[in-house]
Amino acid sequence: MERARLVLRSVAPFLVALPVLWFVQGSLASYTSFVAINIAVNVILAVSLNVVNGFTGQFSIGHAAFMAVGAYTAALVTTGLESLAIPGVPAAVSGQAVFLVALAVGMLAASVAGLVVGIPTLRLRGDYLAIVTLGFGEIIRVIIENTRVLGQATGISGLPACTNVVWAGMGVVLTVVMARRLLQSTQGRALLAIREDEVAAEAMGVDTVGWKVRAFVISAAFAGLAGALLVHKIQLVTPRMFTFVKSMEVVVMVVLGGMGSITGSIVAAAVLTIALETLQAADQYRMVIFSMLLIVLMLTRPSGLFGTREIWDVLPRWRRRRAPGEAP
Amino acid sequence: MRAVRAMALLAASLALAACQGKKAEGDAPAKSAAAPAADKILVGHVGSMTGSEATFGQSTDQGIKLAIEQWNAKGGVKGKPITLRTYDSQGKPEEAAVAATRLVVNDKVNLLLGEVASSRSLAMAPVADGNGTPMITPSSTNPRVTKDKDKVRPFVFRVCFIDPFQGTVMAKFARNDRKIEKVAILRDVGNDYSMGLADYFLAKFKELGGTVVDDQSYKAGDQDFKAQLTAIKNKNPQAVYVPGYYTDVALIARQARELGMKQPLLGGDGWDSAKLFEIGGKAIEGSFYSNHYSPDDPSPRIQEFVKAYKARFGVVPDGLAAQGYDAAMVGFDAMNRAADGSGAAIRDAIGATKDYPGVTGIITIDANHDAVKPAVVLEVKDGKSVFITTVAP
Amino acid sequence: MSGTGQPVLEARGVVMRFGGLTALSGFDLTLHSGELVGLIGPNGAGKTTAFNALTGVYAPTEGDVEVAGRRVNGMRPHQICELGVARTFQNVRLFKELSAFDNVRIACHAGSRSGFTSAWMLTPTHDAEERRIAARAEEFLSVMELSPRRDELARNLPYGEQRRLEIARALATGPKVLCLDEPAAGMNASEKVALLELIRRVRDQFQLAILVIEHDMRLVMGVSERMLVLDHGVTIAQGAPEAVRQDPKVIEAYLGDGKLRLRPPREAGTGVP
Amino acid sequence: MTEFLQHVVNGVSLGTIYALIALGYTMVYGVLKLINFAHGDVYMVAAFSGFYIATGLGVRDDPTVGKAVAVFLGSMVVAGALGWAIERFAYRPLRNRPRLATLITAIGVSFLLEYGFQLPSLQAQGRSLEEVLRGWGWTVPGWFDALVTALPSTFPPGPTPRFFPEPFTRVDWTVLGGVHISNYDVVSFLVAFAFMLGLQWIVYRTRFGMAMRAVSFDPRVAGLMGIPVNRVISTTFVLGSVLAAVAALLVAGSRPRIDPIMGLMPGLKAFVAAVFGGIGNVPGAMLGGLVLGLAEEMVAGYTVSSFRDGIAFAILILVLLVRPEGLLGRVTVEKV
Repeated sequence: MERARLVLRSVAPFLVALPVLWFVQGSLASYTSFVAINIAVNVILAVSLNVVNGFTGQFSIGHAAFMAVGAYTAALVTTGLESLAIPGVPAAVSGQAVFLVALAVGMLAASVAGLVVGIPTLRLRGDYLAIVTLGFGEIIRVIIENTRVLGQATGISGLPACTNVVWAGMGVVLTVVMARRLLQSTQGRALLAIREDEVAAEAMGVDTVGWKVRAFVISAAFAGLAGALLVHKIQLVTPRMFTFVKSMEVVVMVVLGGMGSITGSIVAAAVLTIALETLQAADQYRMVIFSMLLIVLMLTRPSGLFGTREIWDVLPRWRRRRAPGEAP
Repeated sequence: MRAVRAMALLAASLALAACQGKKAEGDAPAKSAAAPAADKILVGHVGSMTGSEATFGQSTDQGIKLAIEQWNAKGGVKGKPITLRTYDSQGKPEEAAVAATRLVVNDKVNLLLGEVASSRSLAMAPVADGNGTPMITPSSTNPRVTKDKDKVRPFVFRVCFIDPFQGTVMAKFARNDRKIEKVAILRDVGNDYSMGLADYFLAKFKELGGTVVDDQSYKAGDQDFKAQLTAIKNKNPQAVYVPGYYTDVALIARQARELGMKQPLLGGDGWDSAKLFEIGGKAIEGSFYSNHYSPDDPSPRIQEFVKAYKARFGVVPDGLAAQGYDAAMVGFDAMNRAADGSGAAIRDAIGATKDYPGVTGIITIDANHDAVKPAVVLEVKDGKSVFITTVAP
Repeated sequence: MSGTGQPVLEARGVVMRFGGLTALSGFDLTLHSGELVGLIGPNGAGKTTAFNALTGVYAPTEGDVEVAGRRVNGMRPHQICELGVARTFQNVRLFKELSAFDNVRIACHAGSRSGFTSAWMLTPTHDAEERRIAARAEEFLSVMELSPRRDELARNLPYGEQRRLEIARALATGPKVLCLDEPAAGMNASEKVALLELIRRVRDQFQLAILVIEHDMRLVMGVSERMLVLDHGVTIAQGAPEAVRQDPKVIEAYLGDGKLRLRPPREAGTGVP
Repeated sequence: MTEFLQHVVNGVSLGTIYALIALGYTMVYGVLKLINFAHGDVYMVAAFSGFYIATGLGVRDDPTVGKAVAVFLGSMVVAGALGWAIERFAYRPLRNRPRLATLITAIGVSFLLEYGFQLPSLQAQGRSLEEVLRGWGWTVPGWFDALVTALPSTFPPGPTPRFFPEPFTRVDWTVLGGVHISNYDVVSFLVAFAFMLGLQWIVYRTRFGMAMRAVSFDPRVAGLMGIPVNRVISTTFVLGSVLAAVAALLVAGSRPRIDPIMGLMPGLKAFVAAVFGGIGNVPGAMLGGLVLGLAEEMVAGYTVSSFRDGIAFAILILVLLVRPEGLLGRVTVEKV
């Protein structure tokens, strides 16, 4: 009985999310669902980067590279196995199964990349580590541009359109559940300890190097998931999707949401994605307004939307704090 | 804090004003309009209006605007005025796909135009196909844009060359007309257009018995190309093929001359801009490039376009503006001929385009949905492009 | 005094050099279970350096450090911590943005064996582990009389409580040896006495060996069985408190005029970098 | 041998660009510990101010020394003012906040300048700015009116690249039997070197430099000691921006293509160079720039040029793994 309860608790978010997403999927117009998928991808990216930048306090500005690794690997799997049909199963189902495998392989490949990047954390900190992650991003891009199998600058087109709101939504649920449970576990607290004080964490028995590398691996795996989901929506993967600018966009989302705040990352990713979409109406002024928005948001909420806290911690505090007339 | 508030206010009012300004201009219907009114024709354009390739996107957009204004002055297509809605792709494939979806599904455009880069057109093509909206790309040259694996994409067309054709044209010209034996290549490694041209050039040039002595690459936006040029210079080729955009080629030409290289440079239609001569100056003299048309072509069709464009936007049109103009023109011409306003009818009409007198050549759409038109080879002389020869497809 | 059996912590001829500066030379220490030893000396004498060498923050330039008979030179601090050496810091280093409870729970981490996967899947093992850790953390908080402050952020605690929280955190790692770096710094006399009482009680309750760095000689003398005096990185005296107090070298180096009072600090910058 | 020497000349010339920008980066970082992502865009704005001034003076047809001086001074003033404004309005309000908050406003400012300069000029839109603003219901203050009329009619420049006229005549020399070098290469290198020495002198030999170091060490304590922290930081920003202006004009003079995103890649590379040399260290920025330039040049010249950036970054990462504090950075041991 107790066991069944525990199992149920473990899978509950997925059980709840799946039917809801099916329902949402059916009711969304294709443009709205495209935007929703975009938001989902950005949420996965922001929350996963938060594991490194927010929880662990390291500074990675090469998240797009992990995305690229996951996206390309998954693309190779789906295009390679496209003709393969599992006998006795309808084509649609077998296609979904292949996609699931592709996502898993993409995450795995990305996590290997995360391991490679995580290792320099042995010796490097702060801005020096940032340069390594940035450099790694460039190296990945250069490798892709020089590899014929990966289509060089053109990339791989004609990918199956597997990603829909259900897949993307489940990706978000998986990522958020991962981050949340991580944060509430002793493993996650080890990461927080590293962020707060590396020397003290080490002295308290936290294997700081090991946990930093692990944080990179986890973060990379989910970035890979985001990449794989994105490219199977637009049915194309090219190196241009994974530039330095993309990495910076994710950093912006994390900082804007508040370092270490999961709900902050979610809200920031959604707000920024929707803002960019809405601002299409502003023509050439679009990015000018967007950048002003960025500056203003940061100036008014310097610790991010929710600081290191979650949305439910912050909402009542606002009310309490405003009362004594303290400047926000 | 006061500064912050002032900025917030400024940003908000900018946003508001931009939306209002749009409405005031009257070239876009209210945002919530589910379907275009039957008495109007709505054209969607996805272009990189901001970002590192904004110059190409904005040129194309202006070309399209000019085409629309000219048609509207004549009374529109079948008596209906045309309006344009442009969405920005920021140079990103994923944004191009979202923008295309929004235009096709929400705004229900009758015709989709865009993108410059093949990587972004490739992201838009499934959207056009999936929703049965005809799409014409002005300048995406990768064969896969109109052809997915072996299957021709039913709703996607182009009015430009494809990479194999243009690469081959220049290889033939270099080998047969100029009798060049040793050539070096300098390509933009991050640009699929440049990569495509270089690959086909290389194959054809070798096939014709020439040798490619060096194959170097650069990245768009680089400031310095001397490393590659020094290496090329040492191999002593008779010409250097640089199938990039004018933005980089102008600097490459300058730096080649600074290193004492006297060989002519060879290029493709990406060179087509007055800026090439302005920035390249004397360095670009004596180089050759393939193009759709010669801006010096005395034919009134071309001269009128150049004049009208200059009057409207204050600058000489570049190749991308001309292609944007042609893409729109071919589209409107087809709509005018189409049996009705449905996507399929317009699609069929575009596919049936034959000998359309565009600015960038006499355009015929073939079974692969590609434009068949002869290429011209131009030489740069006294800061102008001079017609050398025509190469038929 | 339990001076027999295997020492839990032993240092033999430890030398620490930073560039040309020798911060510690020929440092010997033997610590048995249940002992409370004071490490004293004027500012910059090398006390904290000795701590850092023992706990793995620095690898000793020469000499050996053994924990329960196992050589730990060159091991990383977390490995040494797992072997049973815990410490506090001279300038309190808590996890400031986390609650007191979390601070202690992190230290319980050393014994945790369940991995990431079980945390994500919320397996029963993980659950049990978390419960065990929480219970342990509560216990140490209550030992250090911090239970009411459980959910307070560490940075919001008053100074004295921060010091106590640091000890609770160190205890939570399950040490055999506890190294306290000036635990009573900045406290007034009555607070100091209370704290030392608490330390002694902790030692008895958990059967620990405790090494205390302290400025205030009188204070340490009251509680420690044995003392070690450092000056300029050299051990100038050790033994029972009374004997040390009478040692002329100590009086010369430390006490100056023979009264129990702190000499003005030496010129800054003679200690560790 | 000639080829190798040519590569060295090219590499040093490229490295000089990075070094010139990196010097400004490192100054600001040294004082504020802030990665000023907008530095590359100040460089861009400086290039465009130079362009507008040069166009106004007719430098292209008739370059004279007087005009060159005017172009340099004018664009240094504009860049300095911009640097001051950025610090005052985007960074100072966040001075005591998390360091990353400032990074994001820096990115915001960078975007604002890049995209702002990509807007088509009002002239091309056939409207004046005042009309636009009045259309939004704003009253235009007099000073704003004056400012707008003072702006060139082709402002903002839009995304199309512009030709930058040479501020002083280019001379190419052929030395050592076939190595090509120009006076711009020589002048740029000498200027960079002089700046390095000058900055080093300012930082270590002047009262202002002492104040800078104090602020760098701890702004709060420096303030308590009576150092005007805000003024020191402002001045540092102005100084860094002026350096960027000189770099921009020297680069644009010899590579005469300027566009609104011209600062992005050089800015990024300069940041890398500054970190590589040991960020906050003035000679380190110079050395880092030169090493990066030479590394890129040699990789492109002797291996596969399409791997240029990749291999250059790989070298960088390897060097950083061996020397985690950069080439000339001081190893800091955290006091425990």
